[in-house]
Amino acid sequence: MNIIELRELTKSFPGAGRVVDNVTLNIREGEFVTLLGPSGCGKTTTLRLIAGFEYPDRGSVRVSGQDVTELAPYHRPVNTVFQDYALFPHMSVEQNVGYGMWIARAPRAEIAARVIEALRMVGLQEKAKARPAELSGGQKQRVALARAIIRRPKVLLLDEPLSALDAKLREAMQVELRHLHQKLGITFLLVTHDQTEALVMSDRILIMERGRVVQDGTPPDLYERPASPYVANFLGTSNLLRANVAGQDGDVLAVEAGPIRLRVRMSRRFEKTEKVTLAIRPEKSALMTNARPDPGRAVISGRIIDHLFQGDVLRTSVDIGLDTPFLIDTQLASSGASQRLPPTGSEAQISIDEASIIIFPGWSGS
Amino acid sequence: MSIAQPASEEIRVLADAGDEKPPRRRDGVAWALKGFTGLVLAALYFPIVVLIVFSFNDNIVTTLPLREFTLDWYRKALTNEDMLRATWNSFHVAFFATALTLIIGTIAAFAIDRTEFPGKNVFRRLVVLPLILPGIITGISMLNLFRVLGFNLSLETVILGHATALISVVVTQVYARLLRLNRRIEEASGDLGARPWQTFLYIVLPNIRSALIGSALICFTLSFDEIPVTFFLTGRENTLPMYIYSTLRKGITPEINAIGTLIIAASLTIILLSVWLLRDEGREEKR
Amino acid sequence: MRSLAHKIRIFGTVALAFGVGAAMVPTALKAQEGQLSLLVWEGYADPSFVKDFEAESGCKVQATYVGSNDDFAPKLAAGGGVYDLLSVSSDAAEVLVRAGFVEPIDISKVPEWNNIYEAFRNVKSINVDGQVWAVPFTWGANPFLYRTDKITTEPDSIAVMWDPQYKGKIGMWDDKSMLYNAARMLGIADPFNMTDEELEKVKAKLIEQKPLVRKYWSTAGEVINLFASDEVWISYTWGGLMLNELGKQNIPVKEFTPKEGADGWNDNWMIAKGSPNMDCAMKYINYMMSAKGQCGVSTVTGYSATNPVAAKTCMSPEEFKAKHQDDIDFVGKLHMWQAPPRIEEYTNAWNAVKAAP
Amino acid sequence: MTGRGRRNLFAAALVSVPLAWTIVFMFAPYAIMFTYSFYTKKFPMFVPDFQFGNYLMLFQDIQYRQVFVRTFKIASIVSLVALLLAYPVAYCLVFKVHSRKIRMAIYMAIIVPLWASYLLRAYTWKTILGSQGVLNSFLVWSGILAEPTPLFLYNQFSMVITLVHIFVPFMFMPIFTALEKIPRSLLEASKDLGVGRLGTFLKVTLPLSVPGIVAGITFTFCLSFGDFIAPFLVGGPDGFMIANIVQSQFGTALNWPLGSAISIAILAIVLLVITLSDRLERAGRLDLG
Repeated sequence: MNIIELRELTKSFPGAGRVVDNVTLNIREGEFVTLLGPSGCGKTTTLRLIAGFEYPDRGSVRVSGQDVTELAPYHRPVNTVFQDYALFPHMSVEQNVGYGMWIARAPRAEIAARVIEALRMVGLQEKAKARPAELSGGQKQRVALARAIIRRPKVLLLDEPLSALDAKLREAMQVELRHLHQKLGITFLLVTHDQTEALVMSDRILIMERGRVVQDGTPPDLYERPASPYVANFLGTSNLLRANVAGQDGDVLAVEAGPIRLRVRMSRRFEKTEKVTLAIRPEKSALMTNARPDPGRAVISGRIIDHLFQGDVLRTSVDIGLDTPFLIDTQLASSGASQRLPPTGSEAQISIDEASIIIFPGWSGS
Repeated sequence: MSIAQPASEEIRVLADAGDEKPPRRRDGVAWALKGFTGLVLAALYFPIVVLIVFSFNDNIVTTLPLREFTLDWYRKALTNEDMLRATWNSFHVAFFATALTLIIGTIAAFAIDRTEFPGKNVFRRLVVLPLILPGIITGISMLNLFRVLGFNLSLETVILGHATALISVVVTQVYARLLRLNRRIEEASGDLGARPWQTFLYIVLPNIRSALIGSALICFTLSFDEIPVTFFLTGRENTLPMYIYSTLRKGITPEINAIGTLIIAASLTIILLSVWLLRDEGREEKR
Repeated sequence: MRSLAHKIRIFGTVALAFGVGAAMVPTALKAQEGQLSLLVWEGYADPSFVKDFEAESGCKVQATYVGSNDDFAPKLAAGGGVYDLLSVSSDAAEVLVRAGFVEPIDISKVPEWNNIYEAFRNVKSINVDGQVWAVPFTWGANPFLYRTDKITTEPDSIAVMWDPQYKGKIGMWDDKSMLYNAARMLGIADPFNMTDEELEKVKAKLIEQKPLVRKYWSTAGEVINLFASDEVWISYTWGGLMLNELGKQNIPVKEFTPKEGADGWNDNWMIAKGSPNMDCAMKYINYMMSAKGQCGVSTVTGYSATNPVAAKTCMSPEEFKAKHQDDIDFVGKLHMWQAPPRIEEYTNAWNAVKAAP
Repeated sequence: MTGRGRRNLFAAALVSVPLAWTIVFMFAPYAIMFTYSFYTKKFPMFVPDFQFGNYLMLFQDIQYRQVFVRTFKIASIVSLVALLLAYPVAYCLVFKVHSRKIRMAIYMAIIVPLWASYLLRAYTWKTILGSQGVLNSFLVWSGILAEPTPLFLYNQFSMVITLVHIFVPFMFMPIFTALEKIPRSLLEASKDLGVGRLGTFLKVTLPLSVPGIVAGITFTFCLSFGDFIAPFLVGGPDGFMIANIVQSQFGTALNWPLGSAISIAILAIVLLVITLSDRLERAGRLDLG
């Protein structure tokens, strides 16, 4: 059953134009769905339309079958975790968490019990009397969570909840949120610009670009089969090469990008000289160590610009005669390659897994 | 109008500026500046000291050398029926003017912060104009209005005049506070089921408390001390400053010094009280 | 600790709110019937005689003081309902009648009416359109006053006010009647009917005097204070009142009447239009016309009474004589104030003098 | 009612209350005053008319011009003196006082007199400067003067002193704020570049504090421009200011149309000063990028 149904939702702001543009989507009960996109893509506005902080110019919002498009926030069965937590600075942690129930005039004993329960769930029992100002970022985050789940909403809306945390904490919270989702069994709708976060936590990801949902799928789906160069580059990194079709012979497509010629296995038919964009994942490429390429790998050559050590990964930039350098990721743990690095400035051959090359019609960015 | 710097905001700026390390060398300029500052402070307080000293001096003329210590002037001031009545009138006016100002001024600050409407810029400028406009203009223009409306002048017309003149104080203070108020906490409150009035009462109000108390105190003291507007709008009753004003034209005795000392003591108490009341909040916000 | 401080702070806030809330009490003290509001010259609502009136009549008296006859009309123009009773000099009375700021007086309710000097009763400016608009209750002359310890030879002319010797020690009343005085000194025949040219001359003369003037005062209290604090040695005064007060403070002062003659005036009670306290107003007028009122004012101010019948019962024969109560022809020798027909030009001229550098 | 409708209604209510107040108690009075300024004085009050005589009078009659010029002069002197007093104090406080507590205390000490009655402070100057006042009696007692001088009181000098004393905190506050906002790193950078102390002050500190100076002058100038109490209490025969004229037009002269015209002129001057200062402040900001 769909717990959230958005139909042709459109919202403009003066000066900003159409921020949400004809968005239609469904979210099933119990799902963990992420709206992913860069800042300004309309994902937060979509969330605010669902929460009721904004009203759409056109379209409708339904939550568990009920049309809530025109309802005030306090009449909607959803709760929100805000980006900057939005804790009430003049209230203690337990007052913050209990606020929703207090407003609903729940009996005092019940409020107390539920506050304890919610705080236990986020692991903050001992801070019940503290003021928000006395908490760390992660603790505030937990209070915001506890406050939002205490009323057991049908949907929990999370607006960039982890963006203000440092990297370590963020990773830990990602896991915790995931567990919380499983424990509570309610629908989570997360908004984020962080692709890792989206990939780690979500059952399903909706990618937004300029007010529209451009792709909808599970994380592996999106990663393996991006629908556009935009998605390919947004989810993980991709080398995007603008190329022209040089010819097609059966399943093999020959493309040219500047000085580079590649032959790619491709069933789809292209016109000769048609513009295409190739998306090549850095981790599917490698610096060639053998004299000969393995079967199924294409080879291009270039000059090494530099190596960037990123912990478990080594990122190598190679000048292949195009505008942007070609990036290669090498897993250090497995190969121990760092000892045999070709020096900066030296010529290098790059081998690419042909099967991983994705071809989009048209040139990206034009 | 950026010239309107609310006082409590200033104090906060001040509180935020931390201690710094002193410079390594002693420098002459610094000592000259400090000496100058001392002189200015002395000049600022000299009249106030004179006022206080002569309120205890047993001489009808305020002249040196001092004579005996006396409390007579206080005894006289505190048994002066006209003056006590004027004092009560001043309390009455200041209380209601402050209450009215707070209500209208807070709503106005919200309107400026939260809504867009045609003529908003004119409204913004108009509402803070009395802050800098000589009081005599406010007084006279409102006198014109009451005459056209056929209102008889009374303490109530004075209250309306003061409220109009002082709204600018509340608007600038509360507006400055609203700008720093996180709108998300209001949304959070609504999100958690609170009606707008509940959100205002439980969330907004406690968070603009300092601006409200601060501007209320400023308004109260300003209204208590107001002359130019009162001069044109008062009827049968006099406020304390108007009483003093008319007394100054009549015979001047150190009784006025005694009244003045009492007023200054009261004002000082109010200010210290307000600084103390608002102190904790500033600390919390700093984080 | 924290919570204690918090509690104290809450207590402080509440206490403050209550303290301020107490200020609502004066609402109960609002002006009401029986609260007689006077707009008068100083000395006309002195506690020495008002206390008895309040006790007898049950009316409460509250006074606001004027510093000039030009103060009456503006205060009434600003709106009704503020003042009940006014003490207006004859020359300013007709203006108020014509402006509709005052009520006519039913003299049948003033038992002492026929005892008042005819000269005052019959003044044209209080008998307008066949009705009586004012009750004359006191009169006097306005001489000059000087410090005998600072000015040792008694001056005899208004010209002393232009004497550079007394630069910075001269006081002048902030009132258009200063024009009449200067005119008289310049030998202008009719100070109340000056031509433009004469008015210009008078204005120039007064502007010439400005550097010598210490202060243009506007109330009796102010000029008394100026004398007492040694700011002023010589000034125009309201006969009697200042002398009395300064005498009490042991300041050596003396009045003199210049050879050009002194201003004369008489003051009248008038009732403001729409007064809610008509009864109390009439009671006060009648009280002021009785011996208690006539002598009360005369004692405080040193002015003369208009009701010689009543005055005789309360003044000593010497006082009666000193105040010219037996010699009403004395009034004829004074330059009684009149309303200048071209009052606007006069007002403007006086304002120009004050505005000049 | 829908949430959206309720929100719009709420916004309308929010706007209408202060808007109504402003229209009734500010806009209407100014409009009435403006209307009156074209009326003609006619005994006893005035009659409706549309003529510019009242305004022409302001330019033609020398007495009004003189007073306007004098008021300008005194307000300017007051602003200048207040600036010369307040700036060094604010500078000292911001840059030379290093303890936050002391700085806070002195700051409070300077603005606290604002809460002490205006009238009483003006009156006290009268008792200080008078012939028998504190100053004169001290000078005579100490033998500096043989006899009291009348030079202290009832002239423009005493008015300037009184007005400066009353309004100096208004000059101090915005300058302090402006100086406080100057990043210390800028000053250090300037010194780093080898610019001397005076150079740093003239090239960096002073220009950056211009908005504060402008705001302070605006306040002080406008408030002293419209004062009518100091001239009354401590001014002499040559101390008549424009607000006294207004007062007398609504008082003894009973010429409301002329009084209204002068009030409108004052209003216009104040608006002009505010606009100018807004411009200056903005320009100052632009200069600094």
